[in-house]
Amino acid sequence: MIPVLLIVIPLLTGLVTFFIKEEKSARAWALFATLVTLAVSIAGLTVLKDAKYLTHYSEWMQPLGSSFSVRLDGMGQLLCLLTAVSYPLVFMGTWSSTYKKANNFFGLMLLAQAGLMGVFVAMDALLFYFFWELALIPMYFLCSQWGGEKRIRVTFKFFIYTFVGSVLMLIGILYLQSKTPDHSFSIESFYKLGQTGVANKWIFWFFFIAFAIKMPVFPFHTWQPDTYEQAPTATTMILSGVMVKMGLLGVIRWLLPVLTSSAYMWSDFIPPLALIGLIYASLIAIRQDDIKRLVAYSSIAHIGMMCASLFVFNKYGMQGVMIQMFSHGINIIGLWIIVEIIEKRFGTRKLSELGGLAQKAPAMAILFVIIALANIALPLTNAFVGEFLMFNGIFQARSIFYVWWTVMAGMGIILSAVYTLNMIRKIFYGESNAITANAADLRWNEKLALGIIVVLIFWMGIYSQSMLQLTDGISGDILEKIKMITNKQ
Amino acid sequence: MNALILSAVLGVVMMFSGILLKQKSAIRYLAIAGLFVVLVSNILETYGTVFFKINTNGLMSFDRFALFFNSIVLAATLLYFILSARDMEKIGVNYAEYFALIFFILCGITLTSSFKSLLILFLGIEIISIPLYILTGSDKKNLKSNEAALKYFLLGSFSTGLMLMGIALFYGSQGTFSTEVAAIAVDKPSPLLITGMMLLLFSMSFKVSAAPFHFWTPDVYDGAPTVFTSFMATIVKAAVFIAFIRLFDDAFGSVSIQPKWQFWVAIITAITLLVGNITAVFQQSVKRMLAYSSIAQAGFMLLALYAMNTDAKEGILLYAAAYSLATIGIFAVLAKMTDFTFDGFNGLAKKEPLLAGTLTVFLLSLAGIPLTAGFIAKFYMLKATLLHPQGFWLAIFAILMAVVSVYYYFRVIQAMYFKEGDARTFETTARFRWALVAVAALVILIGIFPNLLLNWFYF
Amino acid sequence: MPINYYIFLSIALFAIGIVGVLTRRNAIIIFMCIELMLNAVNLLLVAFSKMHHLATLTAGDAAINAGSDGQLFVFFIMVVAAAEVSVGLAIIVMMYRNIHSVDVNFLNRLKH
Amino acid sequence: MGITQLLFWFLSVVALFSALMVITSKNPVYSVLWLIVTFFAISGHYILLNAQFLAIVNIIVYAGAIMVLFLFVIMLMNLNKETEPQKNRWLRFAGAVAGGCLLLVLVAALRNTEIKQQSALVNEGNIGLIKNLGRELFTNYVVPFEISSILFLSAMVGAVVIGKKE
Amino acid sequence: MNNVLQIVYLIPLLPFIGFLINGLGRKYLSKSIIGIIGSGVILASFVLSIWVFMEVKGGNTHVASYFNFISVGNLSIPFAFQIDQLSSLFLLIITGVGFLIHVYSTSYMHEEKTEHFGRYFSYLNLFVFSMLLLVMGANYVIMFIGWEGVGLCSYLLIGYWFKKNEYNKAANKAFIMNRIGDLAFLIAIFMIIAKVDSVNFADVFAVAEGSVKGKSFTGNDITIITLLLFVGATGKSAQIPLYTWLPDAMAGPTPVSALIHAATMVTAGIYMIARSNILYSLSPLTMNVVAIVGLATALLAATIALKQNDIKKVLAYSTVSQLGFMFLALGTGAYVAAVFHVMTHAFFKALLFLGSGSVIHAMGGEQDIRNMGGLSKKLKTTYITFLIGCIAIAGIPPFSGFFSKDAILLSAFIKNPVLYGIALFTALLTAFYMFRLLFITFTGKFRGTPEQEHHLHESPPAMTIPLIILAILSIIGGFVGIPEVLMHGGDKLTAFLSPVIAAHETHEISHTTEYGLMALSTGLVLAMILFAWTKFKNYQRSEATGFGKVLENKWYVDELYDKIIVQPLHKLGGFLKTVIEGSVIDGLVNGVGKAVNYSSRQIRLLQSGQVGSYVLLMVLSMLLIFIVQFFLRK
Repeated sequence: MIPVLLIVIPLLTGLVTFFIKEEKSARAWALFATLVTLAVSIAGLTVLKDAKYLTHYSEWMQPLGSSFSVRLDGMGQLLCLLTAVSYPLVFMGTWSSTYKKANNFFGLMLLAQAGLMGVFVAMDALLFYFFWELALIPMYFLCSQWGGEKRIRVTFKFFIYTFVGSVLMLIGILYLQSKTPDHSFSIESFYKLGQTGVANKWIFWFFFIAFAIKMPVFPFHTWQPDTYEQAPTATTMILSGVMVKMGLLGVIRWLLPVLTSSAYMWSDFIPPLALIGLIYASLIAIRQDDIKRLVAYSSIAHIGMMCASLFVFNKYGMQGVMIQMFSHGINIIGLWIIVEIIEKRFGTRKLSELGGLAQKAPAMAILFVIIALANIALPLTNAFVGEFLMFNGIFQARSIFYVWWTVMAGMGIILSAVYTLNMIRKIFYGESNAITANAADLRWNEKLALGIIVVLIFWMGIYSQSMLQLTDGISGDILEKIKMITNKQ
Repeated sequence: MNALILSAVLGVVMMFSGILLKQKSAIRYLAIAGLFVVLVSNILETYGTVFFKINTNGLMSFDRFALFFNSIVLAATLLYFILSARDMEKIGVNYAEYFALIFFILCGITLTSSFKSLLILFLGIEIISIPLYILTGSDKKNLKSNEAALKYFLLGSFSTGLMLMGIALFYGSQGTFSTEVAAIAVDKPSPLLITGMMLLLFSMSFKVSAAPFHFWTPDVYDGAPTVFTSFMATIVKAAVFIAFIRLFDDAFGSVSIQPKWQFWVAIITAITLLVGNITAVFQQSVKRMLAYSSIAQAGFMLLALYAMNTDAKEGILLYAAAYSLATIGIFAVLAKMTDFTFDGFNGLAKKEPLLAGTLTVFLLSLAGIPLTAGFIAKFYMLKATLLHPQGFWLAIFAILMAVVSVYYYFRVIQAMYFKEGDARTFETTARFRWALVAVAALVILIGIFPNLLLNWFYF
Repeated sequence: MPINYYIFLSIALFAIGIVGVLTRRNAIIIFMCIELMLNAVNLLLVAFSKMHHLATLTAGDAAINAGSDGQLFVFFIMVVAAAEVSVGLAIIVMMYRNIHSVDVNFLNRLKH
Repeated sequence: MGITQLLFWFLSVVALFSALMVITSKNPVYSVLWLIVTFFAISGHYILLNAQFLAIVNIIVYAGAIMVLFLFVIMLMNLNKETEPQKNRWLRFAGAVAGGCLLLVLVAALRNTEIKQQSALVNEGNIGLIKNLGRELFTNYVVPFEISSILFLSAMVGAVVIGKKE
Repeated sequence: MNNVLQIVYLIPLLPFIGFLINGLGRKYLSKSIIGIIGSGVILASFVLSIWVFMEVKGGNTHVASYFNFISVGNLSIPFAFQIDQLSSLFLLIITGVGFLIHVYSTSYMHEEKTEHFGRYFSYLNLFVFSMLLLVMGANYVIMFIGWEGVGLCSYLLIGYWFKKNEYNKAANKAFIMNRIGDLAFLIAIFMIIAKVDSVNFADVFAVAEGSVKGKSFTGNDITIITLLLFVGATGKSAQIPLYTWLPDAMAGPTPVSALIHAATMVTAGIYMIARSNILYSLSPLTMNVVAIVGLATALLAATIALKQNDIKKVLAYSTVSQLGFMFLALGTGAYVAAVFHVMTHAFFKALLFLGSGSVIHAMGGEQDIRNMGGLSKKLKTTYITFLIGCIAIAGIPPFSGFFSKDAILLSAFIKNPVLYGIALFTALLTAFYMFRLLFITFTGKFRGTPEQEHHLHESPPAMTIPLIILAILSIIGGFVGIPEVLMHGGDKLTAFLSPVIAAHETHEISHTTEYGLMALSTGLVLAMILFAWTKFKNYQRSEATGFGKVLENKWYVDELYDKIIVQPLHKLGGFLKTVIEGSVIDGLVNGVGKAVNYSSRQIRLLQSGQVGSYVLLMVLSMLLIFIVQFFLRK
């Protein structure tokens, strides 16, 4: 019931939104809808956490061997909560930015939310694929309609890029389905699949590339900075805060337990790739002058860390990724909100043109510094827990190269400090200049959104158990399966 | 049999309606009503009510497959009439005759969907082709139309020659025109038979516009009046496909001979997908782009021929339905456009949001985006191909080409929504708009609940 | 008569027809060459029908009409050919009315 | 070498030669005439194969009706040697080579089929007689026969649509 | 409330509350209230610390565990505080000295705008809070939290005047260099986790002592762990190679420098190693490394300090050098001596910094000693206290510095006379540059501008009283650790810390040698002071030349780092951004699209529009297929 609601509410409200011509009311309606969704998802965490509320199965496309089966496991809970939380934050944070044809904008945003929710709860491969695309299509329209001046080309590249990945995944799904004994797409029968077969070794890549493009992991990332730069910031927030988690979830739920032995086979190869990406992205971020691109590359770096620690197959890495998925989502949305404010107020995103904001807008400065420092995993902030666990996981990896991986990850952490501090310095410190001379401080809605984010940051940073316990079971099961299979070999 | 005879009769009726009825609308309603009757009669036949008990001596068999296909085609034609019949008035004075010809074509389609003898196949193909030559050339003042007609005629009759030679050789080795598998369960097929089979393969490939026999398609589709292009590209093509599959399933389905043609079908499929998709990328006219895209779609349908299993047969019906719906819709909109180039669509979304919206749905369906009928169709094709032991790489190639197709379909969407411009259209009636919305809804409905169709199919 | 002779003869005629289609530019001639191809097929069909007739007779089967279907097929081909000719020539004439030529090389408005 | 063989070889040579003349002769009118000769030769073959009905029909329909129609059209457009367009010789050469190769390939492919020792029954066997064909046509093949009427109808309508002045 | 140890969490909590109040209320509170709150909370926790100290002295230590900070699988990291001799001692130092510095700041920062004043005090409180976390943490992770926390606070305080870009750069430098150290610390923690599945001090040391079944360290593990921890320490405590941030940290307000240098941050490394002395004692290699690095740092810093002209820079380098001494002590196994020196150093270095602050305050922000001179007349109290500080740091009995430094020298001597020699030499340099500073600043005639001259004035009591208190402390502070030879049962400190710091075996040396060493060092130091007096009693400005210049430019170490690390990375980043990202990867991606477009344009041409060519192509492909079919396949 809960998962169905999580999908249906945004879907229907989104469709309704298209017909609300008046901008104010459309925006209000959208915010209201997201708040309802949030309430539902919280209910699923608290009062209605009984299994019978969290699962739903109904017949659908039997001839194809597919069914509408959705379930909220720990990871699903976590990510649905992230989605549900981030949407109101985004709407609040960008409350003051106006769009032409606002109703379409918010409608598409809500449709995308429905898609995301679906991806996070789908327990049927085909259903998963459907929602995967359903989340993508609205993003395409959002970015190419309301984006920057280069939007059409950039968005199209993004779309094609992601589409290539997803069709490859479709082939993979079909192949596996044809191998399942009962020719079904249900996750159970996928989990029952035999691990032998040379093809699996390659099918693995069909899935991984799809997910890697989504995350994105070096070297499949080139769509991402352009898209983040060109897309309307509200969309960028969802893209970077929530959408990238689709890839991670895909790996955790649809790749590791299904093609375990292949994943194990490649597990010496993918972490270095991801970690190279981490350092690569960080170095580029250091040289960025455009805030949006800088944040984009920092996001690539963080994702690289997560992706790497997915393939170390120990609980530290897995749990670290779980909690980091949430933390990264919250933090980066916070960063984007402020970036959006800066761009709107001063009409520039160039670090070189900004400076000295701290005098004029202390509140903004403080909140930004907190969020940015959380983003580089300072203790007692949410990201610290995640990075600590992931880093630990990488260090404890079974591979013989674990020392090198650790060193690379470490370099990444230092570099992240470098570019983040530089960004803070160039935006907020120093003498204020012509552009920033008469800067106004945050508005109440922005303060509210950022305040909530900061509270979340510290809450998770100090009492991380609340999240870790949520995903403890699921990551335990997955690792159990992996261990079982890899030990057999 | 119902559909065959009734459509023939209706053809004659329409012929004379031109003389009897003066207003065009009357003719149109007559045609639509008649077609509806045909459709109903065919559905009745599906459930066992045959009006005309005629012994065809095994030349034809109206089996479930055939009847379902007929229903789909007739339904598609009905939608086609509702959407585009009005546009035929623009072409020429012989309004009634066009309907007559279309009914004759339907009559031929019922033959190609149910033949058991090469003779019927031949007649069917010809009954389809000859009226098409005429419809292609029906815009007599328009040189493009003439040119298209002549090209189509010459190349078409050339391929007919090939087909006849194939049939002759087949007859020589088999001593019969019947396409019963039992007839040729030979362990060692003779060169005579192989040659005949190859010639049949070529001529059928020509008819379904599969590379390298596709050259007529772009020119003809481009030159023909848009309404008739729509008909040609959807219903007729689907019909020929069914004939293609029936032929090679019945006549050449035996294990001893299947590998010989499957190899070539695989290659032809690959080339078709490549040529169709790649060439469409650079087109400037949407109409011509659609012609190439129809080649590309044919490539996808050929996958069914390659796989040739239950999924494939269900899939081809689904594909025929999905593809026809979307393409009819697109051409219906296209016929309302004054300018067929991509730039002609700039900013259509602002002026005609409804047209743009429905057009988007159709394009998404053709591109095979999930939750549209097109996705389910492509999905079936890929599924069938993957079930084939060697199908893996062909499937991957197909899917990558599908990505390319996204490129040119989305060019239209971009033009409509994201480019500034003033797209001009002819005025559209409310009925037309509602019909368009209905078709779009149907496309999405099939996409979300394919069971509506699939539950019928069981072979 | 050995059947091979007939096969080769009609294939030869068929090939000649194809060559004609390839080498001429006059639409009418091309069309005639296609007719030639059809006739080659007819000849082959008749020969085959007689061959099968002979085969059944030698097999001792009294089926008197064995192989007649081939000749009927020829009959149908002629029917179709006649129809095609009527339409084809109509189209060619229409073309001629518009561009005053039957040269297929003038058909080059539609390309690429 | 009986009379049958002689006739066979003679007719074959005539057919091939006249066919070649069809595609080589510059003047379209000659082509038509040569084609008629070819048809006559083929009709001869029919007679040789004792397919009298087809022989007659061939002469009446093809040589009689169709070719006259052709001739009529050509005369109408008054096409002649001068107006006859010529492909440039390389294309012609390419076409000829392609066709020739096709011929060679097919011959090579069909050189030894399993039925090559079989032979066609010449100047006897009466399936080719009108009596038999007629019975066949109106019993077993009545459906296609009726269907072909639809074909004719559509051709007729078509001719009207195309030909009628507006 | 029967036992203060039950409410030990208040000690860090109070400063944190102060931080929140000052941070959030900085716009609304008045300066005086801010000052009172800021200092008050520290005072409160100081009182508590004394209370706690008493309890601990009474012999009952305590580990208070509150909730699970992180727990994954079989690793669970509690959020726990550990109160024992070592931590309680540090609590005293931190809160005590910290309190004085707060009081001092109330008047030193008085010109600041209110909200910045509030910001300043909130930072200070946060600083103390993190330092308290660091020393109270019952496991390495909690310690790490404080560890990074002080790094953050130093970043914030150094960049306090955020309008000056070089200050912000210095702040970044401090943070990043600390991060490098922290990284090593982190990896050490991971290694411990890998071996012990726990990060609690108790468990780790238990395993190290081999008193736990199934779990044990190999010699290598210990060495690697300890080395990594030491790298962490070099970051925080400004040792080679990560020391260059500390002098730049002078950018912050002077009291902050005092806080960083004397009471808090830099002593973290010492504390951490002293805390894990059990591990270190097991790895001789590491010990040697620590000793050598420490000594080298001490010497290097001392040499640099000789030629510095910024009053705070001199003090900064002296700090680095003194820290070097402490590490030498640690390296030679004299943990107690190190802790002892931390304590005494806290007193006199705080004194010196605050003194210099008073001077700068008087000079109206002037920091270059070449523009000072003869201040002794105007700034009596400052002069005297500063003098006391110099004597203390120079190590003249019976001032506190003497005892602690003597203990270090002694342990160095026991370890290896060469070490002792160098250490002694460094000590002499210390005496020299400190008194150079003293004389140039306070003696001779004034070299500044006239208006500076008449602006000169003694600082208000809020500044002088802390000076006086600290002066007294640096005089008497040494007596808690008088060596046995001078007073029987003197060395209270060793006895006190014995539960935490296992007494390492010292092969006793004869009292005569001990006396001899003391006498020697004292004598030489006095000589040095005289030399400095003759050299600088009336100083004329002069440009440094030759080797002097090298020293003045700090051996060009910063430039070196810039060349071999910063620049290459920067260039690499640029290369990746432009070439790899722009051309290679993205070029590849776009290349696919271009290729499709191009082939589209080419294939299109097949569609020539000529019927003839269509037929030809069809026939040719048929021909091809037939040939392949009949003559090539199967």
